[in-house]
Amino acid sequence: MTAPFSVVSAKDLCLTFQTGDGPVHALSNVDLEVKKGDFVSFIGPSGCGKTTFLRVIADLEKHTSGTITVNGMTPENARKDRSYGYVFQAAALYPWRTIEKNIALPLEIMGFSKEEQKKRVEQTLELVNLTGFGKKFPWQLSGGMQQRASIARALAFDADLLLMDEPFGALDEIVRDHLNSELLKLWDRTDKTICFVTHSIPEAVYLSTKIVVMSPRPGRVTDIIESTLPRERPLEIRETPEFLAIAHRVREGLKAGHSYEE
Amino acid sequence: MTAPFSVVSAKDLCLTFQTGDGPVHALSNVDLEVKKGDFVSFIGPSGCGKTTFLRVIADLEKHTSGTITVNGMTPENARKDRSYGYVFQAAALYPWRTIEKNIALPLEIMGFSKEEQKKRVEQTLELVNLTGFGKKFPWQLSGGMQQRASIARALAFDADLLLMDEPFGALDEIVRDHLNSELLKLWDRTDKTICFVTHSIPEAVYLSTKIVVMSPRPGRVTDIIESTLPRERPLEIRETPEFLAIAHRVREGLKAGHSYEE
Amino acid sequence: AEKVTLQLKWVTQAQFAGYYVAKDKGFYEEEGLDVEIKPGGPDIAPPQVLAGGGADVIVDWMPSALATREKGVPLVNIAQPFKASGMMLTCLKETGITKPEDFKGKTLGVWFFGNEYPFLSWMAHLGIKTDGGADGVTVLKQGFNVDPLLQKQAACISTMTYNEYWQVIDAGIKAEDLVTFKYEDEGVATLEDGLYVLEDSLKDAAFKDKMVKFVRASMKGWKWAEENPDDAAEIVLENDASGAQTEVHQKRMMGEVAKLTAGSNGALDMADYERTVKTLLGGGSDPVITKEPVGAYTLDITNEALK
Amino acid sequence: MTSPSLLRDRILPILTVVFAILIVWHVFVVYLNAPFVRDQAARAGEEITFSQVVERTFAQERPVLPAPHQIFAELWDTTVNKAVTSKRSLVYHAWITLSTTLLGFVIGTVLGILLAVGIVHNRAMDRSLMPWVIASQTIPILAIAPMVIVVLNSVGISGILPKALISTYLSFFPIVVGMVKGLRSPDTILLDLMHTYHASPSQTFWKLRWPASMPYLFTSLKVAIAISLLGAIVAELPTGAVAGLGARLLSGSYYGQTIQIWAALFMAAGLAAVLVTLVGIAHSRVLARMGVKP
Amino acid sequence: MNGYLVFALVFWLSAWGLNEWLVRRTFKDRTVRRVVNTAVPLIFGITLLVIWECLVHGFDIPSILLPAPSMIWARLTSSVPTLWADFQQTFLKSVLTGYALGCGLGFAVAILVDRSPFLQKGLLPIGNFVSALPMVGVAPIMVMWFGFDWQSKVAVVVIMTFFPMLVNTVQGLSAASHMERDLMRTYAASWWQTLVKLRLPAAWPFIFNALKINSTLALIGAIVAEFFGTPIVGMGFRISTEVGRSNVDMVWAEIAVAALAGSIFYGLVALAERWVTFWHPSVRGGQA
Ligand SMILES: Nc1ncnc2c1ncn2[C@@H]1O[C@H](COP(=O)(O)OP(=O)(O)OP(=O)(O)O)[C@@H](O)[C@H]1O
Ligand SMILES: Nc1ncnc2c1ncn2[C@@H]1O[C@H](COP(=O)(O)OP(=O)(O)OP(=O)(O)O)[C@@H](O)[C@H]1O
Ligand SMILES: Cc1ncc(C[n+]2csc(CCO)c2C)c(N)n1
Ligand SMILES: [Mg+2]
Ligand SMILES: [Mg+2]
Repeated sequence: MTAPFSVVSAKDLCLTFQTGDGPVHALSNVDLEVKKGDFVSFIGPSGCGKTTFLRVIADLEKHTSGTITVNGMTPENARKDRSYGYVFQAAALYPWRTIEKNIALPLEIMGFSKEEQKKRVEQTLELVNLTGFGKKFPWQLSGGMQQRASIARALAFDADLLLMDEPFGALDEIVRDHLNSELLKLWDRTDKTICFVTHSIPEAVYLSTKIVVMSPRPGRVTDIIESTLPRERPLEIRETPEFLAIAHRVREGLKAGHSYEE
Repeated sequence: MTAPFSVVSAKDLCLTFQTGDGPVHALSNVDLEVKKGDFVSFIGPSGCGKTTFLRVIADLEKHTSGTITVNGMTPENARKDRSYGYVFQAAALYPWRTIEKNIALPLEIMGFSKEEQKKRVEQTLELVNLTGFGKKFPWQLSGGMQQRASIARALAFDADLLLMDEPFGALDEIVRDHLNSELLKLWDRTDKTICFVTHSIPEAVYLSTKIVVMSPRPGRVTDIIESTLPRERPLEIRETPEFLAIAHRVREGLKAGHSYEE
Repeated sequence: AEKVTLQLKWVTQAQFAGYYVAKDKGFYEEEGLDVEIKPGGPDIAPPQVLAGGGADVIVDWMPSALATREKGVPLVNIAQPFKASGMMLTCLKETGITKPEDFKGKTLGVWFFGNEYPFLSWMAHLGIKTDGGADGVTVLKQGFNVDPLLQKQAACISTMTYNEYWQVIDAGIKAEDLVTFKYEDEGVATLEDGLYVLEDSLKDAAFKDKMVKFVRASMKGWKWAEENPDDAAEIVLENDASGAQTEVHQKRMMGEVAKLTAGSNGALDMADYERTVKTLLGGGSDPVITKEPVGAYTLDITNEALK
Repeated sequence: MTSPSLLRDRILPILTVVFAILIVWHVFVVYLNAPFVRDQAARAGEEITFSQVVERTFAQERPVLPAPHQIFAELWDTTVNKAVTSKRSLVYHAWITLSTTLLGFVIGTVLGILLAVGIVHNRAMDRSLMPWVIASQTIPILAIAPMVIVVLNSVGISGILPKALISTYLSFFPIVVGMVKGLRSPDTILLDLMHTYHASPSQTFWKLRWPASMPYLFTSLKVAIAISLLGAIVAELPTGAVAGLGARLLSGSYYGQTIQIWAALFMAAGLAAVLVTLVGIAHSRVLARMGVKP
Repeated sequence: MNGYLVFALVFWLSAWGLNEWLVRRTFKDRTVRRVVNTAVPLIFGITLLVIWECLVHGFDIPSILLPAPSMIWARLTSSVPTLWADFQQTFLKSVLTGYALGCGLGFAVAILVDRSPFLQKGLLPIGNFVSALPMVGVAPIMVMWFGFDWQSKVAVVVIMTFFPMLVNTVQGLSAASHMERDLMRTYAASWWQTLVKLRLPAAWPFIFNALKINSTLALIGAIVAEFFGTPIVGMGFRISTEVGRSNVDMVWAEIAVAALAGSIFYGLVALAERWVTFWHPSVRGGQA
């Protein structure tokens, strides 16, 4: 592969929601460049527009002005190309399907063979540590288990771009660490591009090659931090001064953007 | 007030779900004593039965064996007494009500006067930093904002016992810190009893007088840690060796309970 | 004024002109009666209305009245304004039917709802089965109109001389393209529109008196209608709330109905009664009535009324 | 995105569909009416060409299927050319049917909702009533309607009410079925929330079950109002078919006036379309007030 | 005569009490629970019949108006062949065929309308137009077009069942939540895939409502259609004929058959509903 090619490229992106009591400026003048193989974390206060931005990339929301390309195309074409896998902030599992069947859903739609489906479902169930729960229905699972099922569903079809909206929010530290390193391994192995929303500063720093700090209303990008950490990241890296320096910068960025002072 | 009186007292509590493919043992032989004024955190891997335990306290689930009393009564009578406020893991806002109206819902039901409702709605909106969003409908809010609205709803009617299931899961660190200290202040001021599910070890240690560590399938209590931290807790307490020691013990407890080794 | 409720057998049309005339011309009022005329319809069974107390007196055909009487609702004929039967089978000539024997193997349209008795009796007399076999006839429950004949879904259909027959003609089929079999001509005529009340109510002298007045005024209406058919038809039209009746049709109907009422002064003709009963009893394996009816008529009312 | 336009978004599609229907209709006019035309010609011993056949099929007095223009001429004649108070005016008859329909619909809706509420809240009612509500619907109403009318008459109820009650009898059922489902549709977690407040059944009903059932209610209302109209028309038969669209249909049918039948049918259909549309508008109003995401 | 009425009252009150007691108790044993669950409506029904019987005798209601259940039962058992023939004609031929076609058509049009916004704007108003084509007017026309036999009844049933299905399917197809749809969008799922895998499953609760409503509507339609022309067999034919003949017991025997058949039909639909929409809160909550 030659010079890393731009997967997401937003310029001057704005999005305003028209609501009953006036417009809400969810994104304003967002400029961002995500290169192939990047692991980009989005961090910012609640309601600052992280989800909205991911939804614009995914062609689930139309921007009001500015330009954005995904894989060099319009978001719509990228979507039609099945360029990405999306993990929603809420699990969004279909209640009439078992967990297994929920994970198989994208595979069915994209026309994978029956055996392939079975294989991948098993693999991803294993990956998110839900083996044995495949035959259960969503309402029979705990919140965290549902979230893991929805991660499995997005991973199953192996898209090159992953859009993950707080995928590990409802998980305990141990599972979270485990999934973090699994995700890193996956990313490293397959050269995926990942856009990752999180509220955990350590998580963002640990995972990312680039951290986007956003501030709220109107959602702006206040800082973009290129990580200087190596690609290979053992868990212990979290104690290094380099790591802590980046974390500090992120925290400062976050605080600056916050509307109320402590 | 005399000797702290027992708010939640579970003895040998078991709960088994009957599902299509066999029984799921969600809780087994849980013994726990929560005293008036306690701040109890529940921590444990995803799917270990934390939500289930809270639901049993709240009389939303019937235990299969063992005994449990809430405020000295059966959970049912305690519920009928409106003894607790419950924050669900998912926001569970009513989609046809504005945020304001959602927060006013318990107040309407409990027969608060119109002015009192208005006052409390405003107060709690302010508390969770959602002032100005009262007139919006839930789908017009971000995930974290919805979660805060649901916290506001549970706080609005000022119950003596709060059952909170990962209330701050979808919030960024800054907001989380803010709400943590607000919650502590509230707890300190009003002598409430709080049962709090969280995945964050620092949060658990920072907030609690007692930390319950659970292990999964069947959900058991593996460790109960009485906090030695003072009641007055500035944010800086999180750097003290005492704090770190407790956190370490929690982490060890968690790891022990975990099914897979890293 | 004394109230009387009359339940008709069918919708408002010249078939019931006498009653409308009597009401319109004030003949009932003269007798001190306040008469309410209730139109019937496709699923109104006048005996049921009578039994339910919805009417004091009803218009019904004798076969149905006698059959109902056997079922335990004691209907009594108190007057018989219609002397002759207007029912017939109308066939398309092109079917090749020229005599009743030709019916075999054909499809015939018949009215049910208690109106099938004359037909069934006739077929029994002819020895023709009605169960659809090759040597019998296939019977259709005919709807309200003459479409089955026009659409050639049936070889013959039931018609009344005063109504459906003319609809066939109006539809553009010429009389010479049709063959008709009048029940009257076939010797199986049964009595049609008569006035019936419940036996029990006749025990009450006041009621009897009321009926005397009612029959007297009604017959006056009928005679007026016979003499002034066009005016009578106009009166019927005025009373038709559906606004669907046409003047041409009602005037023609009145003309034909007048022919059927002409021979009657209201009193039941015993010969006609005997013939009707005989026809109905002779219904082969499944006769309409199984035994000679007793007390199914009274002449008291008409005797009194026509004094 | 282009701005919405009444012509393009509303009128044009309807016109297209209507146009397509008209074409098919005309074809069928010829197809269905031709046999009779041919027979007539044969009876008259006349040779006729196809174009003559076509011409005559469009001008038959008693067509199997009237041509649209015949129906519209009749409609025009009986609506515009007659005073609305005249019994020859279709507007007059439509009004009679409409008033029955609306009364029956209102009673049916109230009854249906009450039954659904009972069934959802009371286990005994759920277990024992529902099967009999269902059985009641399998009784062919036209068969017992005359008895009902007689009985009601004998207890002094007459006029519009008996007819409306028959209409009610048919229309309450879709409401019951829809509302039982609708009132039970709220998610477990939303019910749990009410449970934690120890809300009374009536609070749970008004604050949760009722709003949650709105999509079901309005769908049922659409079906129910259509069935109310059907019931009102059917109910006109056992009440003597004196007036109303049912009476028009019946007498049209009895006197073989196919065109009159079709005119009345069109009137009934038009009425139904208007009523259903009105319910639809009410639905979207309510949805908007409930802040549903567009 | 008042003995009857007193008995009716006493019977009613005690049966009611019994039922309340039965539904309030929870039975551990599964079979006992099942027995109780069927006993409750049965007791209710028997109560109705007993009250009916007593009222008829108590008030001396003429049988031509309302026959007593015992009389209907006698007629029912003595006319099995006729009833069976009528049942075949009306239920097995007209109702089932018409139901399948009508529901199928309503469903198909709803799908079509959903597929094309143009058709949605054009066809839906027309769909409203045919929502209440009165059987009184339609039945004679159908007899004219499709003949006297069951085919014309099928046509009437199709017309009656079409609209409830159309409305419910259209509404049901919009029942899937926004997020569920967004998920399908992210897969760039085709319209068909979205339909089959998301929108239909989400629509089933509504579709089943239509199927339930139609199960009884079809029966009414077929029976009433037979009032307007039919060969001399069929439940509607029998009912209209026997009313005219004052054989009201036979009328009620047919009605009883209709009620039984209709209830079983409905019951089967409801059973299928539980099976298909097991995930819906209304079913998961334990009762459908
Ligand atoms: N459909 C909508 N209509 C109107 N306003 C909306 C809509 N969706 C989001 N918003 C508003 O846009 C802003 C950004 O929302 P978004 O969901 O992107 O936040 P977020 O960064 O994901 O927050 P969180 O961390 O809480 O999930 C919020 O203020 C929210 O109220
Ligand atoms: N309704 C149910 N039916 C069957 N099994 C259930 C049901 N609810 C929960 N469970 C099972 O019970 C176990 C405990 O679930 P619970 O929701 O209490 O977990 P949790 O500790 O809250 O997890 P999380 O942190 O992921 O929310 C899980 O294994 C889950 O699959
Ligand atoms: C369903 C049905 N069809 C026909 C008639 C017949 N009918 C009643 S009065 C009368 C005289 C003609 O106008 C006739 C033929 C009926 N009663 N019910
Ligand atoms: Mg978000
Ligand atoms: Mg949980």
